[in-house]
Amino acid sequence: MLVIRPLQENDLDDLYTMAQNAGKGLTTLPADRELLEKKISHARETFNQRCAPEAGLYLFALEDTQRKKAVGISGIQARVGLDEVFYNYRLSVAVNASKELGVHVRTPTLHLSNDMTDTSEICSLLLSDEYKGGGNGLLLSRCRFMYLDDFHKHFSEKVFAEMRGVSDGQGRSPLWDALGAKFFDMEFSEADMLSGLGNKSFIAELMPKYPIYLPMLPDSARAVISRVHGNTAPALRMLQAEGFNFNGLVDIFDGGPVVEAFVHNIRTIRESINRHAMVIRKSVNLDVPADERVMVSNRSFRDFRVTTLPMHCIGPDTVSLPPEVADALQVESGDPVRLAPLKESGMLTKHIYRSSVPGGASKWQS
Amino acid sequence: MLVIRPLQENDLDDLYTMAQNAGKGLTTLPADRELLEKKISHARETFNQRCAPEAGLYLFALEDTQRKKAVGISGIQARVGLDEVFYNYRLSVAVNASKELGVHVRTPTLHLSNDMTDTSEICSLLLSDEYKGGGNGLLLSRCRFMYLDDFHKHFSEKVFAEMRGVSDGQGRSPLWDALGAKFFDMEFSEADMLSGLGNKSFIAELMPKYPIYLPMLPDSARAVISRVHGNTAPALRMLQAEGFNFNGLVDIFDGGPVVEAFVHNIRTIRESINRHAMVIRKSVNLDVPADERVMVSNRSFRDFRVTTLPMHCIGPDTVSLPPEVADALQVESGDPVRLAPLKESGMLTKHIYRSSVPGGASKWQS
Amino acid sequence: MWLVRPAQPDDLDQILAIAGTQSARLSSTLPKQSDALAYKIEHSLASFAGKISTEDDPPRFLFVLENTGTGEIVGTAGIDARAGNGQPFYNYRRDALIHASHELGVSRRVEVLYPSHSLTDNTLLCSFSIRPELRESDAFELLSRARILFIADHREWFTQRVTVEIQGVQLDSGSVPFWDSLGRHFFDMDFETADQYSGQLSKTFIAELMPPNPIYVTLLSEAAQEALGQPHPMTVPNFELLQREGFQPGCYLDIFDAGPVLEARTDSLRTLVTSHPKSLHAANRDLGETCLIAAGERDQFRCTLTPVSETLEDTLKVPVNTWKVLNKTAGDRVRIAPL
Amino acid sequence: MWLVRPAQPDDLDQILAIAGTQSARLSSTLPKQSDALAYKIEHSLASFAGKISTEDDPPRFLFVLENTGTGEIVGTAGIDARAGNGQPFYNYRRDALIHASHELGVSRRVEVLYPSHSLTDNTLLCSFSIRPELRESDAFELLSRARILFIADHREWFTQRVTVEIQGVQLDSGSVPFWDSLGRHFFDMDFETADQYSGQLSKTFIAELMPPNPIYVTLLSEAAQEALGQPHPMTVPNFELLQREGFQPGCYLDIFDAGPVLEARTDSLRTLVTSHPKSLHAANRDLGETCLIAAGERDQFRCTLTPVSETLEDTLKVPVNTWKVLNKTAGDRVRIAPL
Repeated sequence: MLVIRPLQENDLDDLYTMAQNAGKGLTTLPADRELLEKKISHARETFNQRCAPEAGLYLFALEDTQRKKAVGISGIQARVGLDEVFYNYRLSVAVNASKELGVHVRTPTLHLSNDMTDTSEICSLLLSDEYKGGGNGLLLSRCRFMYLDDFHKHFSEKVFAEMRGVSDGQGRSPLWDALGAKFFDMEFSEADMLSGLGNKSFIAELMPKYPIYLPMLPDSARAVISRVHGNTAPALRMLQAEGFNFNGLVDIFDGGPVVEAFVHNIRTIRESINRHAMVIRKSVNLDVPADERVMVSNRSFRDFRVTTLPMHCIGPDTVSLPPEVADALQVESGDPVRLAPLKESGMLTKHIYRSSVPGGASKWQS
Repeated sequence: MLVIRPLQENDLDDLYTMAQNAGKGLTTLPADRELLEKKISHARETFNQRCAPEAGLYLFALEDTQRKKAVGISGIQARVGLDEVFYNYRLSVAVNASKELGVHVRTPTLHLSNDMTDTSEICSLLLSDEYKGGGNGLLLSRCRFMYLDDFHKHFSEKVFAEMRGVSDGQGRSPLWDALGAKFFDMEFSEADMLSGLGNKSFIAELMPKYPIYLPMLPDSARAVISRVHGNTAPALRMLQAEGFNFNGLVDIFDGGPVVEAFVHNIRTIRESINRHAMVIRKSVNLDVPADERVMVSNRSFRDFRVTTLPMHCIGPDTVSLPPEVADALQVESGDPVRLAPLKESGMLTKHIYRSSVPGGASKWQS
Repeated sequence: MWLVRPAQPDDLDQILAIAGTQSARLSSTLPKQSDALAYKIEHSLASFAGKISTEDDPPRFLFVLENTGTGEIVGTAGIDARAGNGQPFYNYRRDALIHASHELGVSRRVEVLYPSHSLTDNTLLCSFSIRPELRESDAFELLSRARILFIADHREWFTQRVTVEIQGVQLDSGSVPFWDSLGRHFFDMDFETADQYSGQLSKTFIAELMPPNPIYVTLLSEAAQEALGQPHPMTVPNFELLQREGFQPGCYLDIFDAGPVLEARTDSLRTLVTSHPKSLHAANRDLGETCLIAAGERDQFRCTLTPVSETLEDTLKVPVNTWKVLNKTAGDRVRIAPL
Repeated sequence: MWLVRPAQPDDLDQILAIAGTQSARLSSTLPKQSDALAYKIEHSLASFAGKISTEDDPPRFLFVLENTGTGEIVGTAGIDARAGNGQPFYNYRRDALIHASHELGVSRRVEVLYPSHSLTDNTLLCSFSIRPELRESDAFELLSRARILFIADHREWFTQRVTVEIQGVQLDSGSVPFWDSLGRHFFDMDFETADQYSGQLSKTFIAELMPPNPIYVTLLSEAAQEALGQPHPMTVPNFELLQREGFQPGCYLDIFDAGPVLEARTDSLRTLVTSHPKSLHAANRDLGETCLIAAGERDQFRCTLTPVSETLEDTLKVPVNTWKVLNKTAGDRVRIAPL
């Protein structure tokens, strides 16, 4: 069975292997053992509420319970830009017009921005290749939304994700080559790595501070601004389906877009429902297609667990859990659980008779 | 009866009187006969589709049909910033931090922005004092959302409104005194007037172009940035209830906020339903409280008409219209009409058995 | 003989003919339209007559170079008493920021062009044009330097510093690398059109269209970067003449073509420093060192080249022919400067 | 006698005592911490010895003023061969834009402070401090000008232009109007703290905390606007001395207190121009005009005041007592400059 749970100290080896296989481009999880160890320890402090809420780093592992192995990771950073400065470019338009001469020119312009400061970020998504498909990526990503809503006091009203920008097979970024490289005396991968290691004063020191007028950049660079890397396109579509929108900010290095949503507007949250667990004896075939399954979470802050379950297990007030699922979630009969669709379509609808999620579906009924 | 209809040439006198009584602060409708005449003529061209869609100016009158008098006006500008440059300040945050010294400072900063360029604006709301209350203001404002959605191809996906900022009884704006006045050699009212008359090159010439760091402005000025004038607070609440949010932009002169919404997310639109008109003989008491009435529109582009009707007139597939309402709307039995709540609460819900509005309520059912 | 004198209404057609044969860059101060030029001549005459205040619409002087033998006009030169003529005078100021990271051991000089109005209200030499065949002649030098002699005799009309813009790089194809890399994106017109508009009095269109933020040089095209501060090859004789006069290129560039903007302290200009007032006397012979000689106040100003046979403490002996050209007679005050 | 010589490790405690009694502004180049000062002296000695390259960590020289009678140190003065010491040297450049509307007939001069690194790598005079009671004395002048004589004799170590920062306005209460109106908002610390940090070698914190955009002067407090380019009253003697030396205030201001930054061409400095190398000879009497006299290369440099009884083409007669202070003997080369 595949279960989401908080990342633990003994996941280090698995995490390091995943980071190594992921290659470049994942700045929040570089393949650096020491750094990963720090991140795990930071996440442990967070789940145990031993660090300030705004400093929280929530990292979840996807565990294959048969193999007792972490095969995926995803995270939420409670607030960005509090320790380090968080930079983006804002893609803005400058209009210059002369009525007298009948000239009207719009110039897309990049302004250095720290506007995401103090906002919660969903980050660090990584899934082992052998586990890709079958809805595992959706589970890894969407489980976070249930957590965000259940513990919304720990997070901002709005949440965002930075999407990886365009680069080629060799990791060359057209925007970096046209812009960053002219100011930073290094390769894209090196800048990306430095930034991922949390060393950002070099950005304050070397970054151009005045706005960049896009017509002065080559077509190849302009073309990639606010566009995502081919590998990231499915992730973007998933977030768009959740109600995330491009907010006008892009990555300062590769031009990848930032997408954001109000937590209460995220579809997983709007379409989720609460039930009480009812542990049953009868065995259930868990191995059904992703679009017939729902996510089920134990709503625990310290030991958040999520797995999937066939939709037909949902009853009017309860959800039937076979013992192994109840075990994996660490719940007993009568405990509250939260359910949300795993795949796009609103197939959960027909199973719902009553919704008790605050800010959930009922608000939209008409 | 009070009916919304397109503004006409013979409304000039009524409009001029309203503009005169409105006093300062309504930059889009100054009490200038010639200018108002131009606006009416522009609106006539728009409704008759004799001007380019992006140049459209849709002005609606609220007519008291007994007195044959225009007693209110509201408008939609199809696209701003195409003829003149459209300026705002973007309220952004600049973070400066030194890890070494343990310093972390957030500096709210105003950046000159033209980011609303090419977006539809709802504007020019004006209602005679004697007609205030009883839902007339709501009708005048909300009728526009039905128009925006029915003819969405003529408008942008997003729509915004500029809210009047804080000024005192003498029309003095704290932000203007602290910022504008230092660069423009004139009074707030004069700058506001010049800008309203459509003369904006003086802004390009005199406006400070570099960002303004807010800590350098006095408290009185900082305090009003993104805040609305007391008189405008109800209008802001109404728009917020519709789903409009502050988008980070403020007026360059008085600091009033810009609020925006995706058209498909506006509550009036989400909660509106379509019916077929059924003209009835039986007389209906139209004079019921605002929260028992709904708006009903004839869905006509050229001769858009909206009035209100008691909710109980709504049937499963049709809506019953007494003859005088059918007359006012210029519809006959069988014609399609659109209904939407006049007041906040979702009281329309219970009258709905089937929704046929594209992008409307059904999408959200669960 | 060659004579430099204030432009007159009758010169209009001949000046237009010169403006038509000149390169584009000239147009920014010498209009190619008859109406505009007629107004410029009229305003110049009022300026020479001392009827123009410096405040709202400051004096602008237009001189012509005349072949007194034929009456033909073969060149023009101008002075704007206050650059910008009451409005901003736009330049880019070329400067650099140091982007350095102590920790990474990186230090980089980042060149930036800042929009600047700092030269506004300096006295400006402008509208210089001459028939191509005269470009290497003494007449060329006479036309350019006569203005300095005029300044010397009307010093109170002019400011402490004098500025002159030199045409920048333009390829044979007519394209201007700096414009193509920068201005074109914002003004949405070709270089000639922009240049033409900038010769008009209202600079509103520049305030409206010019990007207000500093420009990073490294983001310009290579050709544009190479053109920064470079004079057009055609202007080299003029550039050199002005440098001999004491003008130095500083950190300012033209906003359209990035040509160099030269500056000098008015009171240090070589022609001004080396010139002397003398009283006019007759020479017997047409021989001697060729000098610049100027005479006449305000609209009576004349300047020509003359052989000087003898120059004493306060007197100067030159051929009577020179007297005639200058409209002067024995004992009159003149100003002389070595060529 | 008063002697200016390179600071030595043994001078540490006495220099700290002086630094402690001085006003805050000094700290930016003269550290108040023992460790930092010890390093500065060590680096200075290596610089005097010619062991420091100009590239990564350029030479910085620290001189002291000693009362040779008592061995007491009563003042310090420094030269940084390259302002910024390999990192950006921060200033504000004060400039103006013209905001004008042709149509409205409005024209307004808008003053702007631009962050600037233009003075980076200029030679910088710094670390000047002296006991208050000596502020009007010849010793004061000796201490300041000895540096110019050092530059004259080691010209190749220094650049074409020399810069010196003058302390800006600080009220008796200790508050600095310019800092309170601008820097405080961004650095989130008091003036003394910022000033202290800026004396440290890494300027990373300035890159991190200083607002990168230009500042509109009209938005500063009135007190801050009045303080722009104004020297602190206490620095007036020094300011005047430097102006006599040929330093001029330009458009640059200190980023913390808006004090004026003075600039001069190195080769035009009065002490450098009016000084002459001579060979040393004995005078019989202790009489004559008092002059500055310097001798000794690199770490052997010494400078004092001496009466000069006679000065011929290449020889100079001064009392033997002066020889001793300079560590020189008959026939040795010295450099002399009038007081």
